[in-house]
Formats: sequence, structure tokens, C-alpha cells
Amino acid sequence: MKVELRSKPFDPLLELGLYQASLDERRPGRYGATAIFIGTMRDFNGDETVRGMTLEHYPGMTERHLQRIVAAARGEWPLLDTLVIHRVGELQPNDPIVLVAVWSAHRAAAFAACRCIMEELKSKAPFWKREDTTDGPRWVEHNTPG
Amino acid sequence: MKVELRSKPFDPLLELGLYQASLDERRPGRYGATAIFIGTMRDFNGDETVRGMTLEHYPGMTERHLQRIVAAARGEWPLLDTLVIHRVGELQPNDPIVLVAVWSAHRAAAFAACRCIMEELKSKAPFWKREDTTDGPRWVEHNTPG
Amino acid sequence: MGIQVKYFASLRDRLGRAEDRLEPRGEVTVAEVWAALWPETPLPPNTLTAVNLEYADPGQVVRDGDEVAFFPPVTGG
Amino acid sequence: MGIQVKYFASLRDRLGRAEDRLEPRGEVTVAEVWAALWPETPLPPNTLTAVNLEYADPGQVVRDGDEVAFFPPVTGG
Repeated sequence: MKVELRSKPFDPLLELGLYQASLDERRPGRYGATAIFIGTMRDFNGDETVRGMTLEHYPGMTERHLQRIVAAARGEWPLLDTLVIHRVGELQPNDPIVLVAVWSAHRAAAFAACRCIMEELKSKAPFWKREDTTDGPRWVEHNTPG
Repeated sequence: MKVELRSKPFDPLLELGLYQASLDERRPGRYGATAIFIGTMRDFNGDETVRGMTLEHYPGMTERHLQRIVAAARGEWPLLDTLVIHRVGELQPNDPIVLVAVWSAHRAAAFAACRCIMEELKSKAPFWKREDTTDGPRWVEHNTPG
Repeated sequence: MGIQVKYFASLRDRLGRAEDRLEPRGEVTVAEVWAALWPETPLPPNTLTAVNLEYADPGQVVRDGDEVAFFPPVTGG
Repeated sequence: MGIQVKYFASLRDRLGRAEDRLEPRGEVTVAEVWAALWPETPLPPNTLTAVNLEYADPGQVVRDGDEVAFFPPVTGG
């Protein structure tokens, strides 16, 4: 189980590969299902053109809530491991924002936990997006429901 | 949109990286959400110890139904692209069995479509698993509900 | 031409054969194809049937040249 | 020590400052911390509040040495 904030661009598939390699050593043949979500910065959002984005967070509180969200999912479903990585700082279009990966023996648990972690993260973890648009900077006011 | 059967082991993260690279060229900054499921062969299933597995399919019918399942998901949700790879032939524990990846502008569509494709695949695509256990070969009789 | 018949997975193992060919006398259904080939073996419960690569009911009519398949519940993914 | 106060994101931009410090006179609530610092500015609707890195109601009591934060709805992920 790992939760990390990153201030530089990261490659979700590379991170998954590295993390899973350690998992394969520790739990060979134990997981049957891996559910993964990758959130990526889009270059459009409604009508304007988004040229870049800054992700602000609340150091200390953000990490604590991410840990708690993951712990709650692990309490609700039989999970073998989880990996959560979230960007902060300045992003370019196409940059990954968030990676959530869940390993379980069963697909229903993996799907449900991955989805739950994402929804909780979006509604509770203190991050704020400021988009740089062709009309200037603009704070995203709220997340769309999942 | 790609649907493939593979008779040799494949690396889901490598396949995802290759496919997404072509997607990034064609649709830069268009997708915000990628939902991925990877099914892996476990070395346990109930009480026995599974040493290997053979995946049989119905050539022609299997491909047709996978294509149709994906097309139905693309009709129901706004998806930008999909990738489905499924193993056939002889597998070892830890070998990937199936990869389903869905790219969309929105996470709800990506999650729902990925889940739906997996459930439809498990209930409709003609594949059959035969496990090689310490008690000898045994056909898996039915899939567990998702 | 005849009707090409295929069996898969545990059903093929039980029957001891993967394929059959049946020369239909007039119009036959999927169930009648089975009964003609296996007069002493009832179609096992839960067996699925397909005609020309599409799922079919046992009552579906089969024509000369069609491909009929019998197989157990699917277990992929 | 005093109460450390933090503002984030669009709220910080609107207020023009990221932090404040308040010397409490006796027991105060989160809402009273805001009112003491911004007597002419009502707490904007939808503002979220936290005490010592945990979400808190505006009525929660704050003690000397605590950290209080005000911020808009979160938009991560």
C-alpha cells in the first residue's frame, strides 16, 4: 500500500510496472484482479481552451486524507494491495493527474474499491485545480459527480 | 478500438503503453479518464492448488462476440477508444488472462464501460478454462458473478 | 454439404469427440440435431447452443450448410 | 502560540493572503475565528473548514495552538 504526491510529471504505466514487480515478489499468484484508474489533464473543459493547470494542495491534510480513504477501502473490501499517486504543481495537457490501482483476488472488489477511492479522493482530498485558459487563469469551482 | 486474442503470454502494461502512444498521437489531450482491468491467473481457487491452466475458445464466435460487446459499450457510453486483449492456450500462474482498457473524457463512463465489458465478456464470450490441479485437470464449471 | 456440428470444452471431453457431421432430412431444429447424433444421451443441462457463431435456442431451425455448436457455460475473463 | 489560520486556492486569492495568526481571547469557534479576522466579510458560501488537518464544522471549538483552515470545495483527481 503506497500513497504518494508528486510535484513532477509521472508515468502511470511505469509506476504500475515497478510497483507490481515488488508485489509479484511478495504475493506471487495471489491476485486475480487489478482495477486501475488514470486521470489525465484534458485540453478542453466546456467551451474554453485549457493550456495548462496548477494543482494546489494542503500539505499534511491531503496526505492524511488520502491514507484514510485507502484504509477505508481496505476495510470494506478484501484487497491485497493499493497504489495511489497524485500530482501537485504545474501540469501540461496530457499530463497524468492521478493513478489509483487496486489488487484483489476478485474483480468485484477490485472494481468497487478503485471506483470508491477515486470518488472519495475527488470529494474529500484537499486539492484545487487552477486552469490556465485562453481567457486567463480560472479556479475550477467544483468536481463533476462521478 | 482493438480486440485481440493472444496464444502467447503478453504484458498488459506494455500493451497499454504501446496502444496509448498511438492514441496520444491521434487524440492529444482529449481523454481525461482511463479505466483498466487486468485479470491474472491465480494459483489458488477454493481448496486445491492450481498449477496451470488451458484457455479454450471457439474461433470465429469468440472474436465476433468480443467485438459486439465492445461495440455495445461504445453505443452506451461516450468512449474515445477501447483495448481488449484475451489469452488463449496454456497459462502459468501469474500470467495475465485479460486486459480491458477504456479511454473517455469522463470517469463515470470509463468506469462503467470497463466494468460492463468485463461482465459481458465473462458471461457471453465463448472461452473455457481448464485448470491443472494437484488432483489432475478440471474444467471450471461457471464464472462467479461480478 | 451437411450440418457441421462442434463440441467444446468439458462437453467435448465427455463425448470423446470435437466434431460431427449430419445430413439433415428436411428441416431440423438444434435440439433435433443433438437427438439425431446422440439418441441415447440427453443434452446435458446448462448446455449452450450456437448456430453460425450466434447463440441460439434449442428450437431454432438449422439448414443444410449451417454450423451448430454445443458447449458448457463460458468461463473466460 | 496563537491560532494559525490558513487560506487556500480561490479563497486565498480573493483575500489576498495565505495565512493569519489570531490570539484567542478564551474559547472560540471556527466561525468566530473567521469573524475576528474578517469582520466585514461573511464566510463565503460553500467554504470548507478544517481544524488540525481534519474537516470541522464552523461551530467546532478551537484552542490556542490549533491550526484552522478555510478553503473552497476540493477539485482534485
